[in-house]
Amino acid sequence: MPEAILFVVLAVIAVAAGVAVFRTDSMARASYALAVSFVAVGLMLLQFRLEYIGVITVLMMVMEMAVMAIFMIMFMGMNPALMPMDMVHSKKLSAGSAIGLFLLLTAGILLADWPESRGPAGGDLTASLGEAIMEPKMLVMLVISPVLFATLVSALVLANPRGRYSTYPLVPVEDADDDGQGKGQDHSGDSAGHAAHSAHGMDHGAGNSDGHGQHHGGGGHQ
Amino acid sequence: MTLELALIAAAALFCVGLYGALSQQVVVMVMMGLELMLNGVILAAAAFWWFLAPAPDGQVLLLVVIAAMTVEMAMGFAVAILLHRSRQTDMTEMASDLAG
Amino acid sequence: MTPGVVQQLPAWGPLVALAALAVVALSGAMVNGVLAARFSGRRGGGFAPIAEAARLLRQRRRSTVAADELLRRVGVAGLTVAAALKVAVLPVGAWVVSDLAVGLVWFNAMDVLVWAFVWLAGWGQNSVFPLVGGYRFLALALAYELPLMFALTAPAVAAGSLRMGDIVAAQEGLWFVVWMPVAFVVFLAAVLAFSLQRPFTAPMSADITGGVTGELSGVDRLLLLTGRYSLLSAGAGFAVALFLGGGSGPLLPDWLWFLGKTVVLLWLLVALRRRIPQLRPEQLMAPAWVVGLPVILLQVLVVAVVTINGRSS
Amino acid sequence: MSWLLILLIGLPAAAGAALAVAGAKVDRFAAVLSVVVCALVLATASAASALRPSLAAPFLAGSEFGLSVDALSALLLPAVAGVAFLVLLYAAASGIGTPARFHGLMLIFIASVLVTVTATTLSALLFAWEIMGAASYALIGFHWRESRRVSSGLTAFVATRTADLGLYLAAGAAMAAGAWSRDAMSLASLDSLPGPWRDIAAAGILVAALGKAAQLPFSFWISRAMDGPSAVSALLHSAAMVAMGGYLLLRVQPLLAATGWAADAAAGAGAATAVVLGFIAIGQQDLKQLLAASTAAQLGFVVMAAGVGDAAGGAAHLMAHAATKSALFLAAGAWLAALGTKKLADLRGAGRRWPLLGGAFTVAVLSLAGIPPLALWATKDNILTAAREHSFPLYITGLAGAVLAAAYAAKAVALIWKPVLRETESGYDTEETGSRKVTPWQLVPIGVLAAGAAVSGLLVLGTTGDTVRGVLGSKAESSPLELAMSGLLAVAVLVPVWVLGGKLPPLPGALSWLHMERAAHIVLVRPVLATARSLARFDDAVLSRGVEHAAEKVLHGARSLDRTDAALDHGTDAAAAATSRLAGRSAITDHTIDGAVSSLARSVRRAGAAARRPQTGQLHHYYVQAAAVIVVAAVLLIVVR
Repeated sequence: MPEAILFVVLAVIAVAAGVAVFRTDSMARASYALAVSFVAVGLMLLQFRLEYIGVITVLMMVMEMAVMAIFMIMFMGMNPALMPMDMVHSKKLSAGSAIGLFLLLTAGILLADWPESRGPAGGDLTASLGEAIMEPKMLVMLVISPVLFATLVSALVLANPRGRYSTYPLVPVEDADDDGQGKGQDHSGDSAGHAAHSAHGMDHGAGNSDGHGQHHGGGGHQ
Repeated sequence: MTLELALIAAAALFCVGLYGALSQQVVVMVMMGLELMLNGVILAAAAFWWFLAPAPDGQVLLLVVIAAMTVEMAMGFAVAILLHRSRQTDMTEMASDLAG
Repeated sequence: MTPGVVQQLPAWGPLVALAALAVVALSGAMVNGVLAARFSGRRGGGFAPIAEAARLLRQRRRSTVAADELLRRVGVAGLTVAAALKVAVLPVGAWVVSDLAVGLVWFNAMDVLVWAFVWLAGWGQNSVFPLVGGYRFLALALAYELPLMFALTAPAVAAGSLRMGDIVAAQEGLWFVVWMPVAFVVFLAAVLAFSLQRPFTAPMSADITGGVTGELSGVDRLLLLTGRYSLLSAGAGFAVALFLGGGSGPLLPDWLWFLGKTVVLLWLLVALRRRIPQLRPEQLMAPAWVVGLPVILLQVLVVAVVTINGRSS
Repeated sequence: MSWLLILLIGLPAAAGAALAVAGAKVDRFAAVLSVVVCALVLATASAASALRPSLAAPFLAGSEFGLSVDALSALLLPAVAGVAFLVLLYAAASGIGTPARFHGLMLIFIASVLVTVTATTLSALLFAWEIMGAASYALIGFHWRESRRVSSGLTAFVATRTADLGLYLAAGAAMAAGAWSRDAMSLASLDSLPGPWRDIAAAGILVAALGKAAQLPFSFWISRAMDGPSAVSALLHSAAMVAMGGYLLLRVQPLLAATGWAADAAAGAGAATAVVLGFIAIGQQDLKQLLAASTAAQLGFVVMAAGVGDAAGGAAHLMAHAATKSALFLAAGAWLAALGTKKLADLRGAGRRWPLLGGAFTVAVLSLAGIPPLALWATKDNILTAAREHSFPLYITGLAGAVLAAAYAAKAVALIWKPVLRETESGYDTEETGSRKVTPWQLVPIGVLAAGAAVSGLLVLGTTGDTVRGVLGSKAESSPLELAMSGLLAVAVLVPVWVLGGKLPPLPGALSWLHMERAAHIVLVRPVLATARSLARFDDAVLSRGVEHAAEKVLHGARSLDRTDAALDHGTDAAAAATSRLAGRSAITDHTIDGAVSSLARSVRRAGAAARRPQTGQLHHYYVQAAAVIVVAAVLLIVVR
């Protein structure tokens, strides 16, 4: 019984967090609400004894949302916490089709005649997952791996403005452009070239070794 | 903890995600909707696995779903960045090259 | 007790584990205080962290305009929580709070939570520099996480299990640090990174007026600093369990050996990180991926070959 | 002893990979390193052929990664390693623009060839075969700044790749027949495959081997492959890549024999290539092109040997030809570097200018011509003897090939010793700027190889010949009469051609290799491209445009309906007016008909517009449509079920 209660609570959290993703104005809250939803589902998977999959879901999705939050804020270009926004279209159609589909699915779930279970899961499920992907289901992994590799390459090609021809160290394009346009009178400033930038940064690194390296030394500026 | 309960939770997640994917204008928000839908798929697959056929290799399907999510995220971000760089926009309305 | 088999603690286990974590973390902070005092020519300093904690507890909490209080509190408190959750799967000698079958992945997942919490702490303050600090941590995290994952793979491959108890048991004959030194070093570097210690202090460095700690005061600040030391202690504990043979040692009981090793390693880390200069966030990415990744992959390859040969013969 | 094999293959592979990765940074000592590595490889190969190590590691379910040195590979290994060493020595002596990349690729290539030679399973062979093909592409197109060379590399790669598909077919057949048994893909047990699988495997391997060995109808790629550096040609077309095609057939000779037809096909293809490519060689005006054609022709004898079951003769011919042809290619390369030309006419007198080089070249050419007592004379005759025991027409064809060999060899050497004419100099430096120098270190490898070309006939003659035949299990041995006759025949052809100074009548089509490349383009490449284009057009014109057209048609129809309606309307109006004049109350009827017709027109027009509406280009609209389709499909599935 406590298991069932925990399950219901987690399910409610997962769905509520999912709803919150599209209700909140704050990009950060939206991303992390999604992360919460995933964590709840991950914990539900733990209840199904899918330990590896559950923990891996938590791991991957929190990581993904941490990165997603950056993109959200980068693309929105403002702090929506201060500026409520409503960037939606065809709201009625969407809500209608979502609710309709939900009713349809629920009806199907409740009315369907589910088959009997083939018995409880047994043994070390993590180890058997490992054996499954290395033996009978190896083909699946063999297919996934080139797909992931292709994704890696094509995502980089799409996203990287430099294209393939750039050498290490990677000089940010913006810096190069700024130098090219001779925009910077202030070459000690931020728009200076990479080399000047590094030297500048090194000073910070050296100068800062005492002030905030140890934080019990006093609250400094408070 | 029954199959129906888990499936309804999964359906709810899926439909919330569907609403998001349909209604949001910003590419990244659309992707979040898709993620939520896949979240529902993971839950449903896990529930089927646990309640109907807990064979060890059924877990592989879940790995595949997670891999699909990864691919979706990577390509989505890449396309979003490309869109942003070439058109200074992040709205799906501005990318209607497929209009007939 | 059969060596290597760990038993789960009863219900009061989590409390004991938390207390142990707190004591170990405090010892680390105290050592740091002593070293700091010696560095500036004073004596003592061992109780500086306690004094500082008392000062912060009395201090009034300050907040910025339109701060996202919820996210800030989650982020600030989260670091300690993540450390505690890590410790939950850590076998201390023969005892463990929860011997999860995928303890190692759990550790990794909790480590990723740190990404979220540090960023949330930075974002929640609604101020530029803390946010920059949060971004800097993500930049560091992207760089260190992949090598860390492969460093964790090495002991798991050698033990043939993701369960912490099995990994400790697999070191019965030979500590993993002996034949996976690269993984050990990478792991320690990652420990310093996820507990925001130097050389990875860019998210809270002075050039952005304290970064994620910039607008924190009172209890919030105390929690964040506690979180750093808790994470460092938990990291040291995992280093002992993964590479230094866990609680194995002569004469003394297992748990004492374990705590002893952890504390010594923690002190070493505290002393070590005072001697390293700070890295700028963008300086880490290229070396970590261009040098670190191939090296750790080679390490994993060596471990895999040795393990498979050992198993088949 | 498997460490010997690991060393043999790992050494060049590791050194090659390191050089290729490190790139320009290690240019200074790349050449030295690669020569040293190759010397070590030669030593290891010799040790391996004495100790016969073998190695097997689990690789795929149903097939392990097996390497071993058996009688055949023990013979070939030192030859391959030796030629590779001498060629790299030559390359190091002559220098090349980017040595690290060149030597790195060469070493990787050599490693893959060594794996090919020692492979015992199809999976290991495939692995090496692929790396060999890729490395050959990179080597032929080595000077990648000239797009013609890159496209030559591509031509060679695509042609051999097309043939390589046969190897995959064979692997698939072996896998299917062996049904995951442990040694299903072992090369030695292919002949015991059941029923049709054996024929499929034989056909696949035959195609792959004919492709690599540049036999008909794949021969054209070897002409384009001449765009690679001379050292590359010397290695690829003597001891390594092309030879591997023949070697593979020798290795699976039991399989060919077991099917029956495959052996005959191989023998026929080999004999045909020997003759046709012999004619093509005679027609060439360019030394390297002549050598290329003669390579394919000579490999024809090896393929023929595999077809008639003469493994000893084939292997001996392969080795003798490797020494001969690499000497010739290196000499051609030396002249190209010194004089800047490889046109036969412009090389007039080159032998007088560098007598040692000319002497070595001449020895190798005489071997190529089959002049006693040089190597190819003996080895070729051994194959011809075996062919005669097999079928007489085959023997006659082979003999014709031998006569042609004497002719093209004579043509290659004819002008070398003539005095330089005044206009000869004008042909220099037409292809690259010559240095006018040949260094001693370039001469040494050529001399050694020419010596090899002179003496390797011993592999089929006398007591050594008996030993070789003994270990390889073939019986054919030429009688002294046969040997004498073919020697006389060769001399009889050689002398007049030499004296005539290579003034042979031009052969129609020979210069352009019988347009084989164009034929391949017409038969294969163009149809594929055309199909792709027409599929693309089909997509544009039908699949995508169809929807638009349908919408337009509907609109059009709606408009014409509208017009019809207007006319009808008009008529009705007139009628109604007339009627109302007659009976004043028919206006209601008129209105009803009019309304019905125009509402029909309106709805058709709306339907037409609606047909285009789903194509909004909006992501979320597509999502809705996809979701709707899935729901409908699911409902349909449930209902139908």
